[in-house]
Amino acid sequence: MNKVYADARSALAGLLKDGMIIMAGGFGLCGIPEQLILAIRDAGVKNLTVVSNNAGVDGKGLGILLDSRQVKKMISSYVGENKTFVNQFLAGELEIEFNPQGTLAERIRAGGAGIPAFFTKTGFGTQIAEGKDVREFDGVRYVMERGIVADLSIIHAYMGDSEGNLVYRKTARNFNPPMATAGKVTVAEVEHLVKPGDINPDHIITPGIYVQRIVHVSNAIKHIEQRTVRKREKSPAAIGTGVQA
Amino acid sequence: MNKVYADARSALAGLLKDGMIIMAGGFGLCGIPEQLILAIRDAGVKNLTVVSNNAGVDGKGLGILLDSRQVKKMISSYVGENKTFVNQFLAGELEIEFNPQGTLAERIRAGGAGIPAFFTKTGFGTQIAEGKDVREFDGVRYVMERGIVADLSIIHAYMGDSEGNLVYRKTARNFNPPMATAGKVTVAEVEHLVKPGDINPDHIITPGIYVQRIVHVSNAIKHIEQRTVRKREKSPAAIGTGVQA
Amino acid sequence: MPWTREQMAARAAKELKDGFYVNLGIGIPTLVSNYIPPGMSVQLQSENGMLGTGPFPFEGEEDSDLINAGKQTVTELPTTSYFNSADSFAMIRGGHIDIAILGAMQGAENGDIANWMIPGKLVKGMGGAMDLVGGVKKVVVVMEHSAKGESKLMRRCRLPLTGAGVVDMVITDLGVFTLDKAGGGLTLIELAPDVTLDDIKSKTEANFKVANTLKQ
Amino acid sequence: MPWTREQMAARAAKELKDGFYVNLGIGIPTLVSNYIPPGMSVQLQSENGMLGTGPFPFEGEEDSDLINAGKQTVTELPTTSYFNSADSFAMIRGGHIDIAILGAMQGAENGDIANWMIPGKLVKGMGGAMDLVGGVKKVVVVMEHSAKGESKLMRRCRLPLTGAGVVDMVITDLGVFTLDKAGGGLTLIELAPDVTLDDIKSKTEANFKVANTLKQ
Repeated sequence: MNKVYADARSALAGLLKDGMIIMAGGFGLCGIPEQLILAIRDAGVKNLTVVSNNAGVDGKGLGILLDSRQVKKMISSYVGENKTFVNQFLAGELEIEFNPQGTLAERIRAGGAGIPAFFTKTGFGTQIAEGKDVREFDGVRYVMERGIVADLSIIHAYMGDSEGNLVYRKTARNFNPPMATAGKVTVAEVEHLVKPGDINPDHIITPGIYVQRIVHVSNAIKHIEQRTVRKREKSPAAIGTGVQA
Repeated sequence: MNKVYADARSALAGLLKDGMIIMAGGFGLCGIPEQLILAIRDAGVKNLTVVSNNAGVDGKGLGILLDSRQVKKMISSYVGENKTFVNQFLAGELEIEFNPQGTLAERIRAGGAGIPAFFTKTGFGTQIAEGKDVREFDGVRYVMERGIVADLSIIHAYMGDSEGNLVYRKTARNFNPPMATAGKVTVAEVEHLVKPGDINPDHIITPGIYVQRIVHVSNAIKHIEQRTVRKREKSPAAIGTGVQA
Repeated sequence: MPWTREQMAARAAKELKDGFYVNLGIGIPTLVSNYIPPGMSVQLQSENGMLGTGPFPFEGEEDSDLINAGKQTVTELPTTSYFNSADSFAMIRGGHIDIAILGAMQGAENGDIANWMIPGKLVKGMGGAMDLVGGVKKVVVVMEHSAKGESKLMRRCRLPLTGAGVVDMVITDLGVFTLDKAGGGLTLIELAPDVTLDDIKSKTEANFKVANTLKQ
Repeated sequence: MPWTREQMAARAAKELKDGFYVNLGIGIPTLVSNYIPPGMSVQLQSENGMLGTGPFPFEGEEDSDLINAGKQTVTELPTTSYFNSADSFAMIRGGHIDIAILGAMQGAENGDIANWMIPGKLVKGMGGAMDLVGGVKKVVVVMEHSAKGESKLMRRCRLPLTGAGVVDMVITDLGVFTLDKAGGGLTLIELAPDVTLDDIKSKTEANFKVANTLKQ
């Protein structure tokens, strides 16, 4: 049972078809499976529905598949950073279904967990709730949201073993673990590929059962969207208290 | 903001009252918060509803609170190991609400996650579904189950820091992390207490936000319920393939 | 000659495939792990929160933090991962486990299974059984064909159900049946050595078809 | 004299308490972290999966794997933990975050808030705002009192809502209002220096009561 593939192209071979639903991990450009996105561009499949919190930026992340006009519809919570997106959307070439970020994350988690629907307070009384069931529990009204399953999930992890067990690094974890559970097939790109037993089993975040194919990307592209820094001479008074403006 | 208490008794001080709902972590006798259970026994609160996968065995785990007749009702998936339980149940002194184990785990996770109800295939067409909403999604019928929240969750972890960040060891993890999220107040006993920063933040399973009080139990009691072993001379042929009978 | 418990387990093991993730119930199903062909990679899930469950520990190496769903001490493998109970049943309910092999008190021709309670007797609880039969891709029941002279493979279960319309295959000491949950009913596909079709017909309450390819 | 953005942030910081878990929106709310009193332990949650968000990194120490919900590079603290997006919003939706401080385009006397879209303009999406206002224990809105001469504190929001009946407090450059979500409406509890009650009345569309204990 070999899950390890030589490169992103072969890891996706036989899995891609026009009109499919693809989940892509990442938050902004952090923790995105960019080598797999590039391989999807090269494969040329079209009319994709892509479930991803964001839509990349021009020429980066999912922006690559927008540039190549392979995406028909995005299911996202925020797409503000992408000019190509704006142009295609205004031209009526691209559909968008906005989901509140937490609703999106939970819909994905539910899809992977065999839960077809759940209730959430999020969006009650807003246009997001229009056409959806509303139900009261213990005096509070909730909106029913549906689980989502994808034909394919593409995710990025920091390290994986050949069984498909994965760990993530810092906030590059984000949507990757729930999406790994919600793909009928899940392909993971990893920055470091190790052998089974090299990762402490108490530390594994995604058990190998969720990963059908894995590819080592030694050339992982990791962008920074908003480079915010502070000067060394400045007193680090705010350390321990949070983000410093 | 001090979360660290000197002993189990003081960690529970002011939190206990008759008739409350308590969630207790563990699976069988593995990963149970036994020092906290002993402190509840000593506090003498009565008519408790206890949410726990099992009910301990005689004199161990939740068996302690059954012996002392402090439990009015158990919400569990399997209670087969306990004679006191059987006797009290047959005498009508103890109520039991059986939940399928996965439904119980998901109800707890939902309670902690602000989800008042969700749908599951589990139990459809069985007596577990009686009186519950049934709904069809995409041609399959599901049962609606409710989230549960407890007045107090007591959990056991392998290591914790003074912020309440926790890690668990092997299968002693079980119900502890979801229960940590579903208690209005959560008290954790830990085998090792360390300072913030000593646990790699990528390895933390329960973030400190879920833990209001923490107590170091250097004398943690860890039982084995079914001691199954194999002889050294026997060829370890089944290694890699699973449990060997 | 009907199959022994070991032979039933060996027959069940033939349902495994390389790369499968498997949940084994207690009793005969536990024995299945002894019949996994060498070189086949199969990972066992324990629903208390472990994937890649290893054999029992050597004497003196038991770890109270390392048990399977039967509360027995087990060991870790290089492939092992741990997770919490909610995540474990998300894995089960989400259809990620390829096969569950479990025992039963009764099975029926409509795919129903009963294995958790007998009215009037003390009920211990269903544990994870209802979640497993409801969530796993393929459900294989392994049980004696009859108990106290009564067929355990019935038209309809008389005991309270564990799952309705969930079973894909039944392996008894007399033979093997497949079950089409979409309404196609039971089909006998295999007989134990020296068991005749008449034998099994006389001992089975459930209606069943006989496969053209019936093997012995 | 109306409050500056910094003064509004400082006023919002007074709502923090020792041990609080806090989510700060972008804009003025981000400034709040500069006014946390020394010695007070407050952990900032970033909804992309981090609790215990530290300050911006020193130049040259940026880490592409370590960003906040505004996609800005940040740093780790000894208290930091990471989790996935589903777990992050389970934390938010489950009511575990003590306070969210966020900006708004409009707020209303019934607790409604609008801050994610303007019909006719390109919509970028709501991100995590709907989840935050629906799930966090206390929701504090920090915004300018008026925009283009129009009150942003209204009888009813005219823009599409982010949340219905969710706001607990509104801090503007002119004063501070509490909001009783159970139907008790808005109450002015504090005025910025030199702002008079008549000033704020003339600039507010929403109905509000005035606290007996009105401070200036």
